[in-house]
Amino acid sequence: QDAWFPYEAEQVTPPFSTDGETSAVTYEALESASEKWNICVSFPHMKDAYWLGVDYGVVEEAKRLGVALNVVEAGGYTELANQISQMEDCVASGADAVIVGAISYDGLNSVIGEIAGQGIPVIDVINGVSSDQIAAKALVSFYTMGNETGQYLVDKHSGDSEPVQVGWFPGPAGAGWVEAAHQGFMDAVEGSSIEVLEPRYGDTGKETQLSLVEDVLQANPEVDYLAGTAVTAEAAQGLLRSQGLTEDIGILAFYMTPGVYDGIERGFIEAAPADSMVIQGRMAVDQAVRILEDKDYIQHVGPKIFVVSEDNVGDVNRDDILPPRSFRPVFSVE
Amino acid sequence: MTEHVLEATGLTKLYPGVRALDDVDFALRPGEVHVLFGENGAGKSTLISMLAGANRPTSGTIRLNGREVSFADVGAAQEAGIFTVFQEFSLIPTLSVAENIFLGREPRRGPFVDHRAMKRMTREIFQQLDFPIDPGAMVATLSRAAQQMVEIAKAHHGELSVLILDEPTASLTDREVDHLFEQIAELKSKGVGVIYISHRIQEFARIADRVTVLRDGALIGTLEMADADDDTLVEMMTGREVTEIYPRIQRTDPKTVVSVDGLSTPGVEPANFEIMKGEVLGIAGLVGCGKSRLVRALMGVVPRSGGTIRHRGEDVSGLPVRDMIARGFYYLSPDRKAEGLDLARTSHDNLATNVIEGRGRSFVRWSSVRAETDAISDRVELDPGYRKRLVSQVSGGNQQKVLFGKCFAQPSEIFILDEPTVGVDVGTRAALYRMIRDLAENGNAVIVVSSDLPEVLNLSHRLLVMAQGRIVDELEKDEISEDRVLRKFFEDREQAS
Amino acid sequence: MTRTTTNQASGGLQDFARRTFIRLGVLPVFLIVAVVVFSLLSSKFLTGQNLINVARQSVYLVLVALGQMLALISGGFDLSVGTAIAVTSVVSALTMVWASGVFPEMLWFAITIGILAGFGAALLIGIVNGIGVSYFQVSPFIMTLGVSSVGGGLALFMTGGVPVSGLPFDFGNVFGFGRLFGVPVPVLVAIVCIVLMWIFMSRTRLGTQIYAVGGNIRAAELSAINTRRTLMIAYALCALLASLTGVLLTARVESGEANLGGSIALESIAACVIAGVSLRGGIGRVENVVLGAFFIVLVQNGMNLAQVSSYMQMVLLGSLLILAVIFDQVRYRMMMQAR
Amino acid sequence: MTRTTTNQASGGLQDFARRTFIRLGVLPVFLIVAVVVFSLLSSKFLTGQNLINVARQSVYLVLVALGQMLALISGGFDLSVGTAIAVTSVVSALTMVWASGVFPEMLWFAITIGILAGFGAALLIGIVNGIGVSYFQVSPFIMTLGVSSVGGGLALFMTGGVPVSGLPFDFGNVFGFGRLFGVPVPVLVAIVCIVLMWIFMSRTRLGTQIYAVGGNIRAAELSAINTRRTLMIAYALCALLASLTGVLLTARVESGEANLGGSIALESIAACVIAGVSLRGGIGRVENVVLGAFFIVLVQNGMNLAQVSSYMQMVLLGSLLILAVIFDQVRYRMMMQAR
Ligand SMILES: Nc1ncnc2c1ncn2[C@@H]1O[C@H](COP(=O)(O)OP(=O)(O)OP(=O)(O)O)[C@@H](O)[C@H]1O
Ligand SMILES: Nc1ncnc2c1ncn2[C@@H]1O[C@H](COP(=O)(O)OP(=O)(O)OP(=O)(O)O)[C@@H](O)[C@H]1O
Ligand SMILES: [Mg+2]
Ligand SMILES: [Mg+2]
Repeated sequence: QDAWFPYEAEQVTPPFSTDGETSAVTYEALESASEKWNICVSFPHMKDAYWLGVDYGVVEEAKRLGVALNVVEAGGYTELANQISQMEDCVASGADAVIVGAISYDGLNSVIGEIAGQGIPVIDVINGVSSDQIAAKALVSFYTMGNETGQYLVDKHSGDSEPVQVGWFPGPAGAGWVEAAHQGFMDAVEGSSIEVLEPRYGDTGKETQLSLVEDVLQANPEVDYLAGTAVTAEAAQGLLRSQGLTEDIGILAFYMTPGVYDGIERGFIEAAPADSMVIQGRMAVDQAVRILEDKDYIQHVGPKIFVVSEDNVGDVNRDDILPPRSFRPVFSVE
Repeated sequence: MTEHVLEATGLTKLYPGVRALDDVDFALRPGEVHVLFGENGAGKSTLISMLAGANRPTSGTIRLNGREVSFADVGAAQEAGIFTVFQEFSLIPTLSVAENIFLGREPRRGPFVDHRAMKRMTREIFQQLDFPIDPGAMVATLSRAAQQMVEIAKAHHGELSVLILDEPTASLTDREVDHLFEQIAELKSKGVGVIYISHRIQEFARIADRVTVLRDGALIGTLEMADADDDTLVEMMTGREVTEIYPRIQRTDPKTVVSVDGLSTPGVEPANFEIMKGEVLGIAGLVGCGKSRLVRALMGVVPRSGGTIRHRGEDVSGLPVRDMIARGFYYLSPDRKAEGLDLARTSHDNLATNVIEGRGRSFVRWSSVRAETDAISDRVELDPGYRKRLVSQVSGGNQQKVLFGKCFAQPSEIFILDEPTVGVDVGTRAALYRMIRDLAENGNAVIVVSSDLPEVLNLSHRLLVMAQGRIVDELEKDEISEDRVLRKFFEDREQAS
Repeated sequence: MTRTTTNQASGGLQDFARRTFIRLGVLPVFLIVAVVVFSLLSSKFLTGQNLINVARQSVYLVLVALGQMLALISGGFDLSVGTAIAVTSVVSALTMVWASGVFPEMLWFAITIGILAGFGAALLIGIVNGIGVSYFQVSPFIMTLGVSSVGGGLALFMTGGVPVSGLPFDFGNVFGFGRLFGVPVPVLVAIVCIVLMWIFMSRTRLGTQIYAVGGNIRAAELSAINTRRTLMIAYALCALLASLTGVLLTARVESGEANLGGSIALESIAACVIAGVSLRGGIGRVENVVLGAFFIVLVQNGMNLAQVSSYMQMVLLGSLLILAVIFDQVRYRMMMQAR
Repeated sequence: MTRTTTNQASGGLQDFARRTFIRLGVLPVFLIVAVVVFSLLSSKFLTGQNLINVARQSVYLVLVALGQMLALISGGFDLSVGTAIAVTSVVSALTMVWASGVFPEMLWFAITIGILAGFGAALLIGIVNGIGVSYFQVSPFIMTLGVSSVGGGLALFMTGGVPVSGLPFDFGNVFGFGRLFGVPVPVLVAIVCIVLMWIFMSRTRLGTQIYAVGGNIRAAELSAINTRRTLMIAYALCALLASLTGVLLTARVESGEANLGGSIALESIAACVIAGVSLRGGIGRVENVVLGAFFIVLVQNGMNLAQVSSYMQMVLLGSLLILAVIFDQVRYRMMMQAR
């Protein structure tokens, strides 16, 4: 089995700070665990390819290290109470460590505190939480993802005198990751020639995003870019193709899924930052085992973000950023 | 054997806790009108429900033209030529009259329903029945009597050999009854066997050939109508003698408590009358003459379009129902299903709601509420076995008793009873009339609104006659006679036409 | 009577408006108001292209609402329409991908059996609902909610949440984006369905029987109607209409998704209720339901075009739904008075 | 009669089980079966810690289901309970943060007015629902769905979608994870509410009025019941119970969240329906509703502990809901035969 590491990563110092320094590190994972730990992973949901990728990461890493893993999912971003219950259930069922992809930035702090208080380390993956009781973080912030996406546009059009119009579809209103990405995107384009239309919030169901895109195209036919969730990008590519607008309007996603990756390969989607959710998942499991075994670990780390576009899509190792096509969700590793 | 079109032997039906029908034999000859007679809850509806395919017997056999049959559902019975007018209407309230009448056998043109033909045929049926009705009207908007007529019209059907009518006239006046009887006579002449359930002896005496009497689910006997007089029938039915149905009611010191001045509402023209305590005021009229609407407007159940109502000198017009009730008015609705009872609860619970309201205390002491509902049930002669039963599972007449019992749950002095005895057997009716007597003699005002003419004629001290939405006559006790009242009904009809 | 007539004579224009309102109902009035308002707010609203847009977007809700109407009229609910859509999408996509792999030369054959497989899966859902409601007398709420949960789990199971991609291009090109005589194919499909449903509900025995069962199931039984069969048919047709929506949506998004149809169950019930369908059963008209669903989509489109913020859209849409029903009550009372 | 009795005498143990089933109903039986199964599947299930876990987790659904029961018994629905929770959370958190800024010395004062503000906001929701349903006769479905959309939009508006943090620690410490005599505070709160609700529904005039209104609203009117007031009270109490849940959840998550309570409306209706509450109104018992909600949470907990995959959980939970109602029908028939 090929090891995924060493991997180009970024460490944040001081750890857990929102505006800390990032520095490049090379991430090395353990060869194997010394004991068959029980690790419990809590996800917001497992209904799309993104979380499937994280699932792939944690599952593969657990298998590689030889630890037991159990995955629970709350069923959606409105199910905060359910996620809390599930984390409690994790502990009740004897987890040695808990990895959480949080539904809410602040709302899990108390459970995390409780769990950490029992000596069970909690690792924050993908979404981020504000708790200071967290043992480690393996993530890149969605703020950064949104920011990178905006930055891509700003860089591309730095010389333009004409304003560039962007339709912006951040995702379901009120979800933590959505608001973070929104903030990052807006911060990046501020003061540039990029003009962002009124943000169109909406569920990440494809039909919802599709009609949002249709309406924006209708209201602003002169729009230059459509940027938003991966679902938006996937939905928009077919629409633009059918209307023959592929050449005129660029599509950007602020995170990566298999569909977006294919779209970039086929030239329908222009670019998307890769946060390598598979690696984030792997890092979180590795961190958990290191903590349990009292080994050294990097407290706050994440894979290096890079923007995947038509130009570099050929050079990227797909398996690092996306699950293999044949992967089906796995909820427990014995 | 085949002299009978329909023959049932050893029919038994068990409901949880009740033997609704116990080893009953019954036979129907072609071309005869066979009346089923018995107290409320005797098992009449249960018996015909099995003949009609609506219910399956626990044991026993049914033969149609000598062949043993077992109907899976009403449709199967209809295919065999048995049609039934049920006591609990089989009408769909949200469909139109025409759609109801032709439900499941709509005339078609090609694959599609021919609505125009359906309406035309409906109109024809009602012309025969001499009952004006709009074929397109939604059934829910019709009065109970009109619904009854629609139900009867449903049985108008080409291929039938047995017609079953379960209390078809409970909400009707003589005029409609006459038309119905003409229809029955015609069917008879065609050899159709008719099973007819009714509590009105005088009425069915006119058409019946034989009578079968049931009591407590058991067969008491079958006799030729010619051999049966009222007293024998009632005695067979109740097991005791019922000497007088209508009690003598003393009129004690009548004093006006309510004066109604120019009260009107859509369907009722301005009406003036007085309500006095210590007497029974009757309101008579044909179906649809507006007698119900008049008292409903008085109670505030339907909006009033004009006029004033004074209660003990105070203007109470326009008050909502609950304020009227608080002032001592009580209204007994003619439609126990739609606005009288909560069918999904027990008789006790239904009465308890009113008892608790009547007491007005925030907390409920169930032991004493129970005691009171028991007392009320005793008063209306509701069998103890029925009291903890869901209202939907007691027979129609017993439901009416529960409804009547509600009168006594809240303190009142003006009792407006709209069709108080629909579907109640003779024995119980006598008891209810005695209660009306007691109410009046104890100084309360009682208004009896009824389509049952003998009832209002016999009970009233004063009688208002209504026709076409107007009060056309007001009679004192000694002036009241059937002739005069009927003349008033028809005088007005002629004027109108 | 005479008084009313004189009343009506006076008033002129106002009275005309009043009578139109009473005759046509609230929805046409609301629709007209909405069109006027949105045309003022956005110059793009009343363009031919946008109207086609709205027509196409409304197809999905209209179809599902028509199915939902059947369930509601029969006296029940169908909370599983969203799941029927998702299951159809996943099953038809998986079948299509598989079949186009096996018979790469016969793409239309693959597309056809894919669609049929989707219909079949949804039909199964409908039949299970129907059996539960009619034979086991399970409350339609729990029955369809339970089936929805089961079906959703299975759909996710089949795909693992990953969209099924690689559908034949023709499928999307025809059913998703195709046009016939300049009219989008989904719109044509919807029109055909509307007409068929209208005939079904108002011109066939079965339609009347569905009304009857919902109006009073006991009375329907006593009127010799096979109530079980009728309920089965209502739920099966409802699932099939949802399934058709699933096929059209799959073509539109060009992938099989277990996530389709998330909130459509409530939305379709809302469309029916503002169109005057009674939740107690027995009442409802095809043409109004179409208007109800269209109204909801039109308002959403208009608000998007007028750049109303997403939060505000929730507030406005909620208020409009309530208002529509309040006005309907007012109309009902006016109708009662006018008689 | 006699025949039935002899039938019952034979059978022994089987007959005993049968009679217990008939008397207690389905839910206790299902609960016992669930406990046995999960204990076998996971050794951790029957531990003190996990039972406290389940108790605490079920608090929220139990409270909301009690409120929902009121709406259902009164003959309606409340789809806005989730929004009431979200609005409570946001309003109470914002108020608390503001008040603890203004009066930094009086944290408990800040907490109190925060909670009161939350109650007030939810009460407003309840009253609006009540007014719509009783005075304007809007269908409860649309009324509460519309209010839910409006309230959800406003809650997002107030927070901009970002959780409100910085609540006083004591708030979370007491209402979120505090314990009294070893019992979590939320559990105590729930017990108090259950007892009060039981008294309310079975021992007060208002309780009987709610039953009467739901059973037959016109009959209730003719029994001098103020039906409008009764409906208002039902919806207001429902919103208040949801609001209390919102406060407890806010304390638990220590932040004001506009996203709380997403799917609780349907879940609470489901809890009521499997507990035998009729969607047509007039029927339902407090103790059964508590069991119903508890059952749903217990099964979820048990499946998590038994490491059932989450797709499978959807399938199982859906099937269980349906089964519970089917068994209830079976029981009803047995009851009919046995008497
Ligand atoms: N669905 C049912 N479940 C249980 N018991 C029932 C049911 N229907 C009727 N019964 C009982 O069966 C008995 C016979 O009722 P039935 O309706 O046949 O009386 P009936 O002779 O038609 O009386 P009425 O003159 O009042 O209509 C009654 O004791 C009644 O309570
Ligand atoms: N809103 C209305 N406007 C005008 N007429 C109405 C209205 N509602 C009902 N009516 C009519 O008023 C008439 C009186 O009905 P009502 O129920 O008072 O009759 P009734 O004399 O009690 O007869 P029944 O024996 O049917 O009870 C009916 O013909 C009915 O069609
Ligand atoms: Mg009867
Ligand atoms: Mg009347």
